[in-house]
Amino acid sequence: MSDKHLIRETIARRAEQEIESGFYVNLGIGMPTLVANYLQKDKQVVLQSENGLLGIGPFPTEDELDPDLINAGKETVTAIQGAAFFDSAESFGMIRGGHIDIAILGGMEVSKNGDLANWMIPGKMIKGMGGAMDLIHGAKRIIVIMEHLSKNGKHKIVNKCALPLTGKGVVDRIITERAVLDVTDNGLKLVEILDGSTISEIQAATEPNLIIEETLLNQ
Amino acid sequence: MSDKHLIRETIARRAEQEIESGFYVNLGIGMPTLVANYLQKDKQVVLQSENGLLGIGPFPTEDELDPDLINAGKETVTAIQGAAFFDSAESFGMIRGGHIDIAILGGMEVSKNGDLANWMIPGKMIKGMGGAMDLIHGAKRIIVIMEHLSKNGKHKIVNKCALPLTGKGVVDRIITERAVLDVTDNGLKLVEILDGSTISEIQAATEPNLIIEETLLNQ
Amino acid sequence: MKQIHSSFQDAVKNIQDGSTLMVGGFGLVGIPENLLLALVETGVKDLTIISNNCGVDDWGLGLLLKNKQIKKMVGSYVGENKEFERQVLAGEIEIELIPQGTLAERIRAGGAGIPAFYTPAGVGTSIAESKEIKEFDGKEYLLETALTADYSLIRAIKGDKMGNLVYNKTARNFNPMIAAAGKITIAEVEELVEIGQIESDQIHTPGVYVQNIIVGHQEKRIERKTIKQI
Amino acid sequence: MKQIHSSFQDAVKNIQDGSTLMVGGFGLVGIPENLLLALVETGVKDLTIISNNCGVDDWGLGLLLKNKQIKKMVGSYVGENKEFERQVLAGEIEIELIPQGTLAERIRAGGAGIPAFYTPAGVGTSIAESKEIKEFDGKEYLLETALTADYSLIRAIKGDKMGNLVYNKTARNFNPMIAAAGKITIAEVEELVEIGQIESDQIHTPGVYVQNIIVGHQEKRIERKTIKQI
Repeated sequence: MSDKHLIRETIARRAEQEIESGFYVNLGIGMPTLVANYLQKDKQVVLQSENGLLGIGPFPTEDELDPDLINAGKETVTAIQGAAFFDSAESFGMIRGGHIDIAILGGMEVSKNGDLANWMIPGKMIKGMGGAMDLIHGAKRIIVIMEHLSKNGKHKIVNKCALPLTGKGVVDRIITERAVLDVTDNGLKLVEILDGSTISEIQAATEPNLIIEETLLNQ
Repeated sequence: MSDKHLIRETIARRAEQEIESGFYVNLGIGMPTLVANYLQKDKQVVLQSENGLLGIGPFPTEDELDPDLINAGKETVTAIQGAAFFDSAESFGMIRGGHIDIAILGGMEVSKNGDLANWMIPGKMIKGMGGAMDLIHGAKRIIVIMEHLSKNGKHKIVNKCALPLTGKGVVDRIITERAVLDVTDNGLKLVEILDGSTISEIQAATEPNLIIEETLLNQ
Repeated sequence: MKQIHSSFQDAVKNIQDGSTLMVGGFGLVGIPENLLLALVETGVKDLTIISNNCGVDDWGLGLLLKNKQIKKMVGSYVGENKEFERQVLAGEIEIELIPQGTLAERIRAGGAGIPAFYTPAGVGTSIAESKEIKEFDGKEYLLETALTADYSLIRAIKGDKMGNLVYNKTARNFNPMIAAAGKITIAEVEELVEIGQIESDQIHTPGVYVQNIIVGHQEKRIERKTIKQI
Repeated sequence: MKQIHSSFQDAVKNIQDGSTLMVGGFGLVGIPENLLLALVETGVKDLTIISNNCGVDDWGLGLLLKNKQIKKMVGSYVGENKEFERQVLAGEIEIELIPQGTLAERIRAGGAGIPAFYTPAGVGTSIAESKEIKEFDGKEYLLETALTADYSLIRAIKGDKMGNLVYNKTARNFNPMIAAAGKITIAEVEELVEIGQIESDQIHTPGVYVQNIIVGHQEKRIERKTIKQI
């Protein structure tokens, strides 16, 4: 599975399964935004955008284009029927107050205890954390989606993050193109294999020792 | 000046002079509400009601009566052209944030350093402080209007309040039917005599030693 | 998308003895009249009620009070209610009085994930007893904590089937913050409209805060009818 | 009732070197375009700017940046701007990055007279360094203080002569809180209407927060035009 596009699609399709009908969902900038493309039609899902919109719709046609209507990634969007606009304080009240069922975010590193690093690389220009630090403490469930290994083949799922943290102990589940891993009180638990790898291959690509879901051992 | 009605009118008319054109004003429940009746027509004044209205209008006619439109005293009112409705958190943000130019409140006792007691009498049923404790810390200028002496002829302007405080060092000016007194760093200052009393008569009706405005000494 | 009830009894039936309830309204304006009437019928008791006022003797929260369903009342002004006074003096009810702005802000904080904040209201008074005091720019402030509830009962003039709400005039008051601060929020609306019929820029409470909706005709009793003297 | 300007130069002429300015907007959406253009013309310098972003290289706050009028930038994301990066690396500008929700809440607190509040954002990260940490219900939170400004520059789609404002869609963003947090707030509105023409229940920013108004035609540049793939 070397094709970048296929990897992103695999991850996005699996992440979509985390979303239940009736959920209010915040999708982070980048790969998480793709998840919306795979949302099953029978699910009633409302997408929140932290710049002040509950009910993101599809990208606009040229006719629908409205410069005053963007998502948190600053892309022009539309709003669904029944959407609500509000200010940034209300938006983050909604996020911090636990009213968003799930946030799906990208990651650079995740540690075995659920620490997340996804906002800066020392030595590179700091761009800012935007709303990520608020989201990870606010949404009821935090899913990080990312490639299992870095471009250079290094571990991104680690014992301890080397990069500056976005938050400590905040991640509930990691979804990569290879596997689904849960952060548990006892450590990282491998709960699903997505690409047909063996358990030992996934363990090799993951720095922390993995607890293995029993059903996987019996396969 | 024994007539209750005349006393209240004297106080309300003098309090009206504290209000400049362009001011946003909060009038407390009871006597302060009367001040609105004496507002000079050429002044542009917006009255705030802490239950969520900026722009209180006159009492309604029977035709205008709307049960969903009341002031903080729970009286039915109208709203002026250009009035705004908002929630209680916004309303008290507006108050605490220093956006109201002046609040005119009633008082039971005021001390020489500007402490105010106006919300409970020990031994009597506690009704609650409502918005008074927020108002006295929020509005830019706090005027207390009250009769100079209690029904029993006791001091209400005192060295130290005997009643439980609403707030410490919050009052800027006291207006009674007899006098206008300012709370200064050096103590209470008599700045105006309203009913033709002598300075010594006012001093006798006031527990703290008064500083006397120079212009009054020369009269 | 939201649970839309047709019976008020049904809408409040999960509320258990000992629950903490927030109830919208200022005086009798903006109170969820029919939800309160249904609560009286259920007879659920030992309630902690968080609401600015406690109704009057024969309407609103006063009905729950008369029926001895309230264990503790948290509000800013309860002076309109003789039965309240009787129960306090008889030691039948607990009471916690909070400055109105602090009450509004503590409820907002509860809905907005702010565990605590500083405010000047109450400094130097009995309200400050046992509270942490801190100076900012040479002025003292009290630390106040967030309030939340098991159930929030609110009233709006209009709602849509996604739970978006609009309030009328001063009937807005505490309702928007209370909507956000309840684990389960039940909205009594005067009119229920189809999704899309409330303009997105004019929604006061986004539907995310509302779990249950029911349509109710409002009596809107007036506490102090004041008419222009002509 | 409010000062209504006809010249943008006039509207910003009192802003002095070294002032702290809050500027509404998220990305290029909801920014006071013409007020910013006028500020570039005045050449006022050593400004501290509080705004979620810092424009792009040739529009919005980016124009002030290019003209070296900004001494310090306080925001949550500045990644759209190459000149910003250059000035940071050259030590020509100070930068303070704040989580977006904390930024919004600190500005709200500034306008609402709350000197400080606790929030979970940033706990366990470099943001927490030198900040007071306190536990509530077994979870850690950071103490964050209010932000205010000498001048607030905002944009609304509609305003009336009492200063009441209405915003359009996601162009609302930080504008309402910034309106309240400035000592002097200057509102650039797309349309100015007579008093009474904005419905009282639909006002987003009550006029009490606004001191100056000016009508301006907006270019509304789009940062990332994304169109449906059909």
